[in-house]
Amino acid sequence: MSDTPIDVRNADGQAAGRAAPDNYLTHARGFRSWAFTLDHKRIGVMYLVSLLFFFFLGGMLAMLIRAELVEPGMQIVSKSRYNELFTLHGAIMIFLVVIPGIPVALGNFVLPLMLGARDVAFPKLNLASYYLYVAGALFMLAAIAFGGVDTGWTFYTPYSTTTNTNVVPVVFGVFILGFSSIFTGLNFIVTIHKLRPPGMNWFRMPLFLWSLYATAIIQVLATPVLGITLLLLIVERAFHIGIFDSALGGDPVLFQHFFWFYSHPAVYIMILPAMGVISEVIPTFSRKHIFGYGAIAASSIAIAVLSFLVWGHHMFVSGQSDLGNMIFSAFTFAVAIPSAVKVFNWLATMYKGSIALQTPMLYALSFLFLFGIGGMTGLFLATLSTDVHLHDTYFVVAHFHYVIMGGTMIAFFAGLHYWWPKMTGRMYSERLGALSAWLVFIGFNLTFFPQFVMGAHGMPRRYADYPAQFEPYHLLSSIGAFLMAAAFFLMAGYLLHALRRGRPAPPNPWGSATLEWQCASPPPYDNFAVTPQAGDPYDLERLRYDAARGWYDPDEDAKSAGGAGGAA
Amino acid sequence: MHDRESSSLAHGEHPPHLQHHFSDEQQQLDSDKLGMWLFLVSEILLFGGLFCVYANYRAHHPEVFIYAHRYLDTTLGGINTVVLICSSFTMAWAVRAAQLGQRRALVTLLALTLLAGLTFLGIKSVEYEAKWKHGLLWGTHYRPVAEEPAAPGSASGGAAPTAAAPTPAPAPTPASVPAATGAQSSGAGQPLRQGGQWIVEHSLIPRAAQGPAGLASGLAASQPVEPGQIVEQPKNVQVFFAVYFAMTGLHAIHVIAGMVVIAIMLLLALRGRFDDGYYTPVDLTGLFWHLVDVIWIFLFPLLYLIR
Amino acid sequence: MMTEGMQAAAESPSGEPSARTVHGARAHVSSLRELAAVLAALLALTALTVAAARVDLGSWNLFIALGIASVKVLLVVLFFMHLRYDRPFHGIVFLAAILFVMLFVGLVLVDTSAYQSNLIPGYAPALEESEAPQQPAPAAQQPGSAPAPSQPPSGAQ
Amino acid sequence: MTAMQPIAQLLGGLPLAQEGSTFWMPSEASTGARAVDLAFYFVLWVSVFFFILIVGLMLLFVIRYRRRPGRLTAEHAPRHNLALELTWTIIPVILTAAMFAIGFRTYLDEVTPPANAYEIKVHAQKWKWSFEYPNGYIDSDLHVPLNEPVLLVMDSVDVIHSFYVPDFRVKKDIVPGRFSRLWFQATQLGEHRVFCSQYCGTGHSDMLSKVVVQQPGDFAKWLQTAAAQYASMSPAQAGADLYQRLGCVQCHSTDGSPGLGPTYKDMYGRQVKLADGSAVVADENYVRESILDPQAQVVAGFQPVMPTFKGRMTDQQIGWIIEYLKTLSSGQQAAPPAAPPASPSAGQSASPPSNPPANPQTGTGR
Repeated sequence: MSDTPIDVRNADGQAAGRAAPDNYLTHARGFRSWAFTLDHKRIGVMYLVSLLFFFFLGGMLAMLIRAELVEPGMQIVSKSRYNELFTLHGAIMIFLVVIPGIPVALGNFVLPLMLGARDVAFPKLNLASYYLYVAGALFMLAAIAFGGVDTGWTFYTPYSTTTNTNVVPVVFGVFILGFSSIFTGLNFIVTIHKLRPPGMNWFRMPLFLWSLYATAIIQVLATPVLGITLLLLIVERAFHIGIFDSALGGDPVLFQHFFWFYSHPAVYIMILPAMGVISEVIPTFSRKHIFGYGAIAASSIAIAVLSFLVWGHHMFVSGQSDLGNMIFSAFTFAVAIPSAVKVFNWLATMYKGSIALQTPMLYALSFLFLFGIGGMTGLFLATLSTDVHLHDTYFVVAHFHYVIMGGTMIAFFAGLHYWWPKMTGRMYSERLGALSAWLVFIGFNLTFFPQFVMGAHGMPRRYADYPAQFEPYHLLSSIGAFLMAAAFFLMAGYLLHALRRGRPAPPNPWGSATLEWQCASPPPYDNFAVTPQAGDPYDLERLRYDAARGWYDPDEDAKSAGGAGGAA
Repeated sequence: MHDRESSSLAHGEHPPHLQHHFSDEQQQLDSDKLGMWLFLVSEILLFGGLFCVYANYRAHHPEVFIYAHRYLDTTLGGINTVVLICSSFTMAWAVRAAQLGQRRALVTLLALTLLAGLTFLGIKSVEYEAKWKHGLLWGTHYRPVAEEPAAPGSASGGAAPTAAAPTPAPAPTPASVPAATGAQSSGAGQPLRQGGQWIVEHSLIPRAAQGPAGLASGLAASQPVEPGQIVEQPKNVQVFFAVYFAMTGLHAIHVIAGMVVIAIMLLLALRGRFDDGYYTPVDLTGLFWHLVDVIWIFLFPLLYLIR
Repeated sequence: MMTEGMQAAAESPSGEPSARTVHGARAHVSSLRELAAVLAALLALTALTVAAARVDLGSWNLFIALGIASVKVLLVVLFFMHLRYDRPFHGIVFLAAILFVMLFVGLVLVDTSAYQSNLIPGYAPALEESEAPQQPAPAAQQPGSAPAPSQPPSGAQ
Repeated sequence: MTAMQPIAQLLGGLPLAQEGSTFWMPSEASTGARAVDLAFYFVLWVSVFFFILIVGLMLLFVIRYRRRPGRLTAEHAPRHNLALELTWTIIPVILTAAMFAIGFRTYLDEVTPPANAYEIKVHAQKWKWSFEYPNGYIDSDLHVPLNEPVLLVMDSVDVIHSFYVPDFRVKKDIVPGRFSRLWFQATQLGEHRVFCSQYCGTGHSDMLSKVVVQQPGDFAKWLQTAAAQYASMSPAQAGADLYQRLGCVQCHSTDGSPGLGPTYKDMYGRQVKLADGSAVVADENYVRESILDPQAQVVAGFQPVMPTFKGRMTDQQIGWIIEYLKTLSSGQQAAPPAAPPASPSAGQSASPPSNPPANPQTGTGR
């Protein structure tokens, strides 16, 4: 990815705009210039490539799973192999793709630019996080190579302590990934606190940064608990220490408390940055100031804090006490409110706007649709009595795919298409972009909506085989999955094509008011020659479309020093 | 995690201390400090998990903790506490010396801190060794070994008196130990089988299916069966040692990590890398070392001073 | 007594400047006397907590031990770690960590204590598989035929 | 083994309790089901309303405010509106509070069994259910009387399982080391599926059973005859019955085809190679040990995954199994007379001291 002809072609990009003579891609060349780079932009790109690779890998596993489930009985793989498939699909997608997802790939690239800083606070730590990520990934791949693991991504004891598949490499890999995540969060918090240039006060920060900040809080506070949990699990397997293993006097339900104390906040590590991306895309493509900036920012922090109080809703039938069930059910409903608030604010932002249905906006809209379903089906699972029936069925599977895939990953692709011109200096084909967006949307619903129905009828999750009664639902689901896969291959196609043949991107193709669009595409090595003056990040009215040159320009006289910020 | 630690310290080791993306020393110092505090936060939550395990089993099985903590040697634990507190003091002093640019003082104090850390680990290893020798371990490795009551010169040093007779203070005198174990003579090194445990072992699986009720009756009935055996021994004592080794073990790992970082600081100080204008790494190392101390300050009463 | 310690440390007039500026970076240099005072306090408290553990105060022992420990930690954090002179935000960060640990432990305890009565007291089959002798203990079956209707809270024995 | 086999066998003749099932929910076959479904539909319709509202507005805006030549910039509109934002904060608060209340109330009814409930013990293990009735009879299907509250007291010997009957809307994890309780009152005659809904390993999706709801009278009659049936059987017949009932069939074939465990065909009395390389004769003692302490001598080429049956089978029952094995083995005469030929009665006395007699049927030791 490093040395594509981008650099050469970029010349006309400069001729057209304010592109720096050399950008972060051309600044240095060769493998080492990437492997040892401290530049947040290059680290972001390296993360992006790794993420997309693992997304492909996890996706292929999912295809195998869906192929096996097309009809009852075992056709393609054995039962134990199937269990390894869904375990690795879950582990790879959760720990290698979705949790790091938006913050490390898009966040790393955009955060300092949006802030008007030259880099993150600790560039070396940033690179270290990346290599921790790689190391953790290698451990998980090693586990696959040496016969896989079949515990499910939740590693519940005592199954995980008794199965004779090799759990330890995977668990250790996840342990390492945890620290990668902690250091990224730490880095972001310090950057946002200490590296804001003069004029960039808290309420001039784009909402994406607010969401990254909230995410980082969770990463720093929750991930260590995952660390100790997995550490104890490793010790449990290696030395049978007997803290979580009932056979030795331990308490398996305690393990579940530990696991979910991290893994539920982790759901918000996944979805908060997604909400941040949407909060950037919707105003930009509606050419309108975000509605209720303060409410959206506040709700991000509220979600971050509340997310620590709801983990028990994964344990309503696990032997958790009725008292615990009541407490956690109540908190769970509480955390639903801020999300609802965000959705309404996004709608109000579109009201009376000038809405352009370009690819990022298409993804943002399908986010609203899919996350709407995902969030609302969460209500069924927060309601105690209905959760007893729906827990551990395909209803849950569908629910979290609507949230994680339909929420986080769709927003990830919205962001990818939104910042693609900035990252690569190339425009992609709008037509193909729109087409794949539609195909993903249709395929996704076809895949996962039937799973709600069969789940409500009692189809348990993690079943390698199923009663014939559920066959039609599974068939539909598999068809949808294959359609989605095709759509993603299409996306890969036109994005790769854009890298080489794409039209050079202007500095501000979408007409966004946040700072990253004030530097050239792709940005120069040290981001900003002069630290830009931060204004209201959503004061889009002052940007006028320059039809002649084909991009947006701040028209000087209309430049209201948008301090209003719509906040505070 | 300590190597990450040092790498986060690492930047700025070489002059110019000010990195390109910081506008001034103040900003860099503040960033480093905040970063370190956030790292400490994650450390606290890491140990928080273990404290949660502790609280959980302590709250629901007090009898296990009261019975088992007697195997721990309060004297050695206390000494270690003092050692660690003193090392914390020398570390704080070292930071002060660094701030004032007193290089020799800095070197000496760092060396002292390192020494204290070594002492701590040394004493800990003595304790571990004693536990190992007496089979006071976790899970299935919990096999209390009967020793001749006055086993002299056991490596466990101060631990001998308590560990020698694996019976709690209010328990039968050591004389009753052979009585309890009956046929299998309890020579040193041979597992001492508490009748109390055996009864449970045999009644457990079958009776479990009948519910706590059935089991309870089994336990109630288990006392009269063989009088004179060690009935005070509660069940699942091994859990205490699991918790003990998990907590002290992870803490020991952090001590080692801290010592590695201190050693690095010592080298840098010897090379004269620090002056009154640049001492952030020493400062941050100090923060980490103090946290290790803070954790132990809680571990000591929780594990050794149970009543 | 903690406050006294703090006063003593704080008020002790020290030759050094309490804060100095080096290359534009502000930093607090704590006086030796202050550090020494804290050390003394810490050692004294250690002795105290050991002594306190020797007298039986029932459930109070735990709280006293924890109380003393907290005071010691406070001293270390405030003076050895400079938090008293540091940016308040670092204090907030530190407190947040403590708060979340307490939240975690607290909520878990609320739940686990509520379900303890369902647990089988002393359940640990793996242990007896590893140690179970191969001859039956004659006493084993006899008690089983007398089921008591009541569930004892775990750890009652 | 072909995957359909266990399902066909456990669910084969089972009329999927389809009648009365709706688009969303299976049929309501217990007293609790109604309340759960009401809660479900309340949440459903609230969600549907808001979903239509949100997506409707979204589409409306996209169409009305679509960027087009006349409309390159947005109209001026307020950047925030406290009244509006409070409205759409408070309304969800009220609705979710209502959902919580409904869910919690129905949940409490769901988990508090009536005092007079008929108690059945459930033993879960990889990968089978066994239901133990008050008279000590154990069956792999759950038979319950119609319109009578039934309380299940469930335990697991290995990993976490979960007892789930969709038609009853009940589910409960079975955690080893504790007793999980679950109750229901069946209101629909016939058979209903039982799933294990907590992932428990290779055979997770085979860990199926069924609830057979009978008229109280029929149920009592069934239980009596079922418990008495062995009296009329030869030991080998009884063994064959247990082979099915205790779920040995899940892993051990009788036709020589390999399963998770070695086949029973021609096993008894033959030399078997063990995982540690040594070999033993599969005589009575070996079989007994393999049942009570499966991990002790694992046959080469198989994983040590078999759960112990210690305390779950009487010596007599083990004897029956052995008799059954003999019938499957052509060359069993070749077996060295190491052990006295075990007859059901001999089984008791011949039991070597290596296993504590534990008799589920009389309840002693359990």
